[in-house]
Amino acid sequence: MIGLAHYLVLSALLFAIGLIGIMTRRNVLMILLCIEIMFNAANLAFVAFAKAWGNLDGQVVVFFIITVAAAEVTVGLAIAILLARQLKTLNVDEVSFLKW
Amino acid sequence: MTIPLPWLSVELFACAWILVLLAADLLLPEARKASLWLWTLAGLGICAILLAGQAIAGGHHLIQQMFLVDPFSRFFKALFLGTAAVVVVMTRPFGRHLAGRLGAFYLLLFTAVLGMLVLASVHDLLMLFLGLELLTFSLYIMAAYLRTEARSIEAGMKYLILGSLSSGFLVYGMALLYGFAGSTHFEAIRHAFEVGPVPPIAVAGLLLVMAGLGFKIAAVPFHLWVPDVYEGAPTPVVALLSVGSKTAGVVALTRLLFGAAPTMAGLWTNVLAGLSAATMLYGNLGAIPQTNIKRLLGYSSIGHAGYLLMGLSAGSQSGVEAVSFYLVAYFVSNLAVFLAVTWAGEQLGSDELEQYNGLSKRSPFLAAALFIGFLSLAGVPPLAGFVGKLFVMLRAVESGRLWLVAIGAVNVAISLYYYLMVIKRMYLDAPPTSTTFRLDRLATVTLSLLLLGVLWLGIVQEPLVRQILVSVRP
Amino acid sequence: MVISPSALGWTILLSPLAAACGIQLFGVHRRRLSATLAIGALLVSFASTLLWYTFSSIVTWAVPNPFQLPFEASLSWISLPGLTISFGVLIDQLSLLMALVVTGVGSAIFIYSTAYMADDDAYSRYFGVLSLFAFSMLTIVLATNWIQLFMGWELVGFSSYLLIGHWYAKPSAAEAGKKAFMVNRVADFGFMLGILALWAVLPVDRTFHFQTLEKQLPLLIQTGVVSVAVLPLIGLLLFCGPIGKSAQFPLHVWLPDAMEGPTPVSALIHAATMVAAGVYMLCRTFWLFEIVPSVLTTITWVGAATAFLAACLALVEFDLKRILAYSTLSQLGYMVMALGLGGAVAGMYHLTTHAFFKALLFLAAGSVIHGTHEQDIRKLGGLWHSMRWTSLAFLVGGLALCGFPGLSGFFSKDEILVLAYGHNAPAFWLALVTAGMTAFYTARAWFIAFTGKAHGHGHESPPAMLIPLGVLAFLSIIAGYIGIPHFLGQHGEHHAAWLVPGLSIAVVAVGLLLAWLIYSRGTVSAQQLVQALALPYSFLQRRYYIDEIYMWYVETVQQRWIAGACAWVERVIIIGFLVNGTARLTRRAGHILRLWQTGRVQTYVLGFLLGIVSLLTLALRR
Amino acid sequence: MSCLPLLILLAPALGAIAIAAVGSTRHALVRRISVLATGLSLIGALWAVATYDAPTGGYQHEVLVPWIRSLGIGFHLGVDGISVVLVLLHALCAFTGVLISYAIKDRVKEYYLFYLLLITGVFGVFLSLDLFFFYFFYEMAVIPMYPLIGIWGSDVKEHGVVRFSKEYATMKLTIYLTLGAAVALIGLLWLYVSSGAGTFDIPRLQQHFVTSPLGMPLQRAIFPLLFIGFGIIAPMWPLHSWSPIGHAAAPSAVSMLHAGVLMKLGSYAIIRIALSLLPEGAQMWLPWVAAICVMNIIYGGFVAMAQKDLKLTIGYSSSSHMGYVLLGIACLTPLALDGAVLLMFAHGLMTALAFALVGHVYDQTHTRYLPDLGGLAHQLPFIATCGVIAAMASSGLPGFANFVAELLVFLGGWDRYPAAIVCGVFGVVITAVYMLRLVRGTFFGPRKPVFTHVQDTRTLFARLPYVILVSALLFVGCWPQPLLRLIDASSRPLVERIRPSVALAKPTPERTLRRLPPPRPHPAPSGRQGHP
Amino acid sequence: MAENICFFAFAGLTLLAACTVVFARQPLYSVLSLLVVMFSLAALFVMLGAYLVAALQVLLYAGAVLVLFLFVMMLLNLEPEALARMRLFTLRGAGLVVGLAIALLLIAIVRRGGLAGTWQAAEGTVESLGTVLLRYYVLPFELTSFLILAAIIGAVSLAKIKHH
Repeated sequence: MIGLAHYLVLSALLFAIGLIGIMTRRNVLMILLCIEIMFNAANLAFVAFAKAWGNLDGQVVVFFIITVAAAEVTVGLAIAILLARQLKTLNVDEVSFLKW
Repeated sequence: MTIPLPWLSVELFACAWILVLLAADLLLPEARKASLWLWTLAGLGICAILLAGQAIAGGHHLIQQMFLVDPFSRFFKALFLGTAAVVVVMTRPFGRHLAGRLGAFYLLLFTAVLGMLVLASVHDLLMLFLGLELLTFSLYIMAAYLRTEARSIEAGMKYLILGSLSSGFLVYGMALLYGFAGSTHFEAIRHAFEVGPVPPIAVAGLLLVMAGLGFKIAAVPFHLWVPDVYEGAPTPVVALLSVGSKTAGVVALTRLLFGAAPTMAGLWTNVLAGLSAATMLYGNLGAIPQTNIKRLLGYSSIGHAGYLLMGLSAGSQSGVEAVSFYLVAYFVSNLAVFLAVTWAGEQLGSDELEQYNGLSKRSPFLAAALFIGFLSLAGVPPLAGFVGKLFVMLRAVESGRLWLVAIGAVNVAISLYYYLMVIKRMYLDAPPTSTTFRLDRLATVTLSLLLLGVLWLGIVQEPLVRQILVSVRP
Repeated sequence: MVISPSALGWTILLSPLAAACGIQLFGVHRRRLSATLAIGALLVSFASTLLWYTFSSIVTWAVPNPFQLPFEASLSWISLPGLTISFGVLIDQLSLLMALVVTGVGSAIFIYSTAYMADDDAYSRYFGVLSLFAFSMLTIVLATNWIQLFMGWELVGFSSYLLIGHWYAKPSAAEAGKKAFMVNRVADFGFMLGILALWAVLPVDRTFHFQTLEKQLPLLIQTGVVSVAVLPLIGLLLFCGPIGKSAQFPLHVWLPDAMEGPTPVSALIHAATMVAAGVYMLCRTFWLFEIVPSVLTTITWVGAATAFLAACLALVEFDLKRILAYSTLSQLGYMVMALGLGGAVAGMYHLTTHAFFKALLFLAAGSVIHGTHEQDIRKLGGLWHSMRWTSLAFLVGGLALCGFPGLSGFFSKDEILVLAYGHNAPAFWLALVTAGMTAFYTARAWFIAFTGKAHGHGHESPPAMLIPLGVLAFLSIIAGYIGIPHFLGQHGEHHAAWLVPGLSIAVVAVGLLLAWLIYSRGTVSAQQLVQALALPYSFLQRRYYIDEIYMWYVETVQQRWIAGACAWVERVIIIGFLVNGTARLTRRAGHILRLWQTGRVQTYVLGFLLGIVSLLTLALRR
Repeated sequence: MSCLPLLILLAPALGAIAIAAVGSTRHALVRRISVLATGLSLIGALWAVATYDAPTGGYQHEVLVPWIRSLGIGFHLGVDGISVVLVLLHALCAFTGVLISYAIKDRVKEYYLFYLLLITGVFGVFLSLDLFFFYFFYEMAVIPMYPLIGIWGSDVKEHGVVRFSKEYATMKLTIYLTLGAAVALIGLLWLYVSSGAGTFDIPRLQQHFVTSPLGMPLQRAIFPLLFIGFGIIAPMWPLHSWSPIGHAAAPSAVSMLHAGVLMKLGSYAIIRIALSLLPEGAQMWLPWVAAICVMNIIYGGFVAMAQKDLKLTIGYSSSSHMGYVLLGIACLTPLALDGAVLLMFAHGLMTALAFALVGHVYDQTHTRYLPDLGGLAHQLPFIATCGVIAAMASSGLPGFANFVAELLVFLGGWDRYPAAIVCGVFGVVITAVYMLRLVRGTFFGPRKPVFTHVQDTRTLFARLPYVILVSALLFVGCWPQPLLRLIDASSRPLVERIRPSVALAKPTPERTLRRLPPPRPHPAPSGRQGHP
Repeated sequence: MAENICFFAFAGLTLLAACTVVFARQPLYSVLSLLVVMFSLAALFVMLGAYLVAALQVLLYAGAVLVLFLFVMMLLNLEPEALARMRLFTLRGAGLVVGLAIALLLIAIVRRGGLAGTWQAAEGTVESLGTVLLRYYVLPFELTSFLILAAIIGAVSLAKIKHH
């Protein structure tokens, strides 16, 4: 029987994969994609918990999270465009003027 | 289900005014847009009036289980409005960099204010998330707002990536807490914690949410964005980040911890104490070798986050009072410093500390303002920062964490060291050129008021303390 | 007008102080005023002392004489529960005699100074300090308690410092003043400890007061309240004071150097009065030393050694003033020895006569220096012809010093020799030899400087200098006949033994004869004698190397090694390592911590994640 | 309620505000305001000394305004016999310091602003009877030192090579003192919290501790925090190294206040807070303190001996002499404590005098390096006279207040720590060594041609500060009783509370052997017949 | 049983696709893999009774967000090599380790369980969800609009090209 734990483990794995992506990718766009994975992992947990509790609050929250994530992507892409335009790169390693 | 709109009047007006600003930005001819700062100020003013009205009416009002209008929130809302007003004043000299995009800037400033206003009243995880995101989005954009400057873009990028990461953890933590309590309302979560048992999942959820807020507050190790973003972002934005956003983070954290997990105090006070120690040490030690004033202020703001956490780690009502005082003191002192730095940056053409050499001869008022502001930040009487630090440490002693107080005390000396290094440049070193400059009248008045506040709070604390007592009392 | 005893007593003490203040306030640029104030005040003081003496000797029948000895008047200086220190005048035979010497000889020397210092730029300062000295000395003399005595003690040291260094432009003078002060300070270290320890031996009702202590101490010792065991230590510590002030061996080194000061100063301070303060102090507190025989023995031997060793030094000295200085040392040694032998009266007696003739000698020497601007006896000669009066005065003084029969020195020295003969035979023989040497070196100075061929042409000094010489010469002659021991309370018991005076006269005669043979007749060549005794001669010339040893201690051991080591510790360990090291460590920590801030966003993410890992671990472990 | 402390405290504060409002080129006005402000304080201080009622004792001239009620913080000013003497000391040093500062020509307005702030802070410490304000003013007094030394100070040079730059000196001083203050703050807060009295008010805390004393472990733990924290400014070996260098780099008027008064804040704080609030803790730790004091005295003396910079020498001598003060405190007998407080007063005046005249020498010759100096008594007779006086006062010559004070410390401490007292007496010898060397090297010796341009203080006005300081030293030295009465009125109850056994040592009046006349206002020649 | 199969199938697909997102060298592949993730997650949502959420997932994420991504990627026109080169140097290695650690920790925490619950889904239909949303979550709902407004205005003001 598939239970809450299954979904949560899946969510945790997904979340971790997102994290690993953030750590290992150098392209800003890829990092943004990985962040989306993380949000999705959280969404999955929310929905699973919603089922566990038998209420809709979790699903409502997911609705908001999706919206916020979309907005986040918008902003992220805008900044990525600026990077590409001004610095001619999307590689985060190359964007490290500010340090120490 | 009716919503008592009068208790939302401030936020509603802010929403309305955002639209007004949007319309104004779209409709006003380019030449007239310079006056948008006045519109913004006016909006903030009206918000303040509405807030005052609420304050006169008084009382606690929990709206839809997620939005708590109480004296505590009003107190900080006032602080946020004040912060935003000063930031508006700061954007005056800075505005010429933003030709054509000033309207959007003020609009974003207002959305950030809206986010902070919401954060002051949060009583629900979702609300917390949204308020935080609203604030943070505005700041992402504003940080990158100088779109021709690589530093600004880099700051925006780093802030965005790390901010999103922290949002991810926040959301995940929220999910875990929701899973634990079955609801995102603080009341429900508190109830669940009270009833127990408390599984690791709940603890993890709480800690992850704290981490998400720790990012806003700039607590070690979630602080790493701070120096870079402070250095790269436009100075007024940095001021907003350092005062507004940090305060909002602290307020939200207080709301969360005291509203949703008071029974878990044994856990989170220890976590906060540990974070506090690390944060103080990192911020103040890291500030020592800095050569850029904004970066230095970034590190210093990390240090201050440590003191704020120290106050919260007392886990008591009185600790929150101390933190509230500290925040007000930090508000006046840090904004005074940032206002001065904005002006100095405009006039000196750089934020490098070298440029500050001999500033006291080039602009005595500015130097004096920085002098007073820095000393207040360092915690020297008779200035506001001193009283804040004293209160915070007192509460930490009360909670029995002498080691933490000891670290805090050592950090007072360390922070004084790097502040004095800047003061040394301004007062002891020879200026590169002898040209002098002045502030415009608005900035002078604002700065003077802030400095007066710094002094006033340093000497006459009773009115504010009373106000805080009234506000914090549950 | 009714003269109250206390008012008169206070006048003795305070009038020089008033003069000193007056000179400092008003007389800095007024030479005549300064001199007048100083001399006037001291004369007032002298007159008051004389009056006191006179009144105290009047016998009245009807009412008790208010001028009854001993008399004490005091003011409370510090009065706290458990501590009372007063400041006052204690007038008894001892202090009256000493005050008479100080003010009397002092007045003569003050008057002498008006002429001697006539050309000096710092005339006012000179008289100001001189008045301060008179006040300080009288403070010692009239002290009612240890603390007052100590205050005077230090103040005379200070005035001596100023007066030795009067010509501060001369490095040697400046150094000499410093040296005098320092040596005395070292001695006073012990002295102060002695005072403290003495104060503390009393279990309750502690006091510094002489008369109280004198009464109480024997009682307390009898009852066993005060342990006898500690008293020798206290006595020795207290004796440190006289060792310094009265320039006893081995702290005598400052006195010869002190001759850098103006000659009247040498006469007053470094011959007649201040250096005698140590002896005076021993007399004043003799009730204490009486109790501890072991200390008395020490005192005897210190005195005898000083007398002998200083006399040896005088044999080879060529500086006229230094010869006198060594002779002063030697005579002080006699006095101290007398005290050690239990003869307080003899000591005081010799002190008094010595004050007269030694002041006379110094003033005569001063007159020579004033007339010839030379003080090396080898460059002098035949002064008898050019400075007849001065020479006469020197002759009288010299003979008194030698102990020539009939002159004052003879009587007082004889008392001491008799005492030694009776109590301590080795000390007696040492003292006797010293007496012979005294005669020898005095005669040596006389023959070389005053007789023979004239080197330059001196001129006789003005009357202002000669009159004091005359007065002092007169006193040196008659002081043996005016019954000083009697006044001090020694009655009858004249020694039947003619042996001691006889021996003494013989020894003096031998000394004089030898000097005449060597330096006047030239029968024995001084040169040959020196060559024959080359080793001891050079040893004496280098003053037993004591100065060198002290110099080595001060310059090398203290300054270079100890102070240097402390400074090194301060500079390298405390400042360099501990303080700056901590600062460096802090800065280094800052540099290391900010290495996290690589600028690469993923490092920041990593930091964030590490934080999360620790938080989650915490959650899991709960 | 008395307005006297307010006058003393607010005169310099208002002066500072007035100066801030004055145009930066109006030097004469700025100076006049400063003289007026410190002069008012001086009058107030004198008045306070004159009107303090010693037989009554306790805190007098109190001002109490509740400040932060919820924490039990009150703006509580007042003086007792100890602090009133120190207020007078500070008033004297401040007033003379302002006069000495006439030599400052650069950035006059800022200088006096900071200077008056410093003065205000120190007055505040001496007048505060509330822990919060005590600490408040304490910290406030430290900070103005930074610009004062940094801007108007001078480097410490040796053979013309900078050994300590003024930036280093001032930073070290500020950081050191702040660190010390922070350590003390922990102690204070801990004390406040663990007292349970909910008040920062010192008298109330004292009363509270009478009825419910603090537990021994707490006292034992808190005392070192307070002692080290405040001891740093005292300055206590081995945490003293900020002080000589700070002295040396500071402009002379600042050195005057710094060495004269600021260092006394530490020992005062130890008396006022550590001793009076933590009696048992004090009892336990003070033997160790005595040992440290010996290090202060002897080590400081020897280091001073090795210095060649005039100000460094005096600086180290100060740290050596403060050892006597701490020793007097450590002995914990009424006499020794009286001596310690009087020594604070005496040393303050003496060292202010010394720094003032070294400042003059430096202004004129532009060097403080001993081998470069010499023979200045020819050009500077007045200064040289003061120099000799200062040296003698420092080495404890009778007639100066220092002698009385040291004597009292020795007398009071002899029964407690005889070994330490022996070292203390030896320290006096060491002092004489370097002080005489200093005087000899600076003022005596042949006239040097390089110093022909050197000028003495000419006008009476320029000499006024020296005259005031010397007269005060002499006055107290010759007639210490009035001040001692005040000090004793407060120190004796303090000691008796800490060590009740001492009270037994008080002699009964019947058994005193000689009856003494009551203290008289003037040492007029009068007395009483002794035993016939 | 079918539920089990479905779950494991979609879960596996999700993880696989997610890994592809992370490790794919071509950005395009990453985006497309993410699309797969979204779709399989939507399927899981459906399994959990969250129908509306599943729909939004497809519409919003797949339909809007990812298209936006693709669009920007095309717009910026960057060469694939420069886009993604995965190299396992220290930082990345550390990231991998820490990521795995977090995964393990989360799993461990989750498996401790201790959660109450019925495991009885409340059907997340448009109607039910809409009711809840507009009745109880109207404040966040309104707030979200301003969030989007801020994002849009911000994105525009950042990315728009200057006229002059």
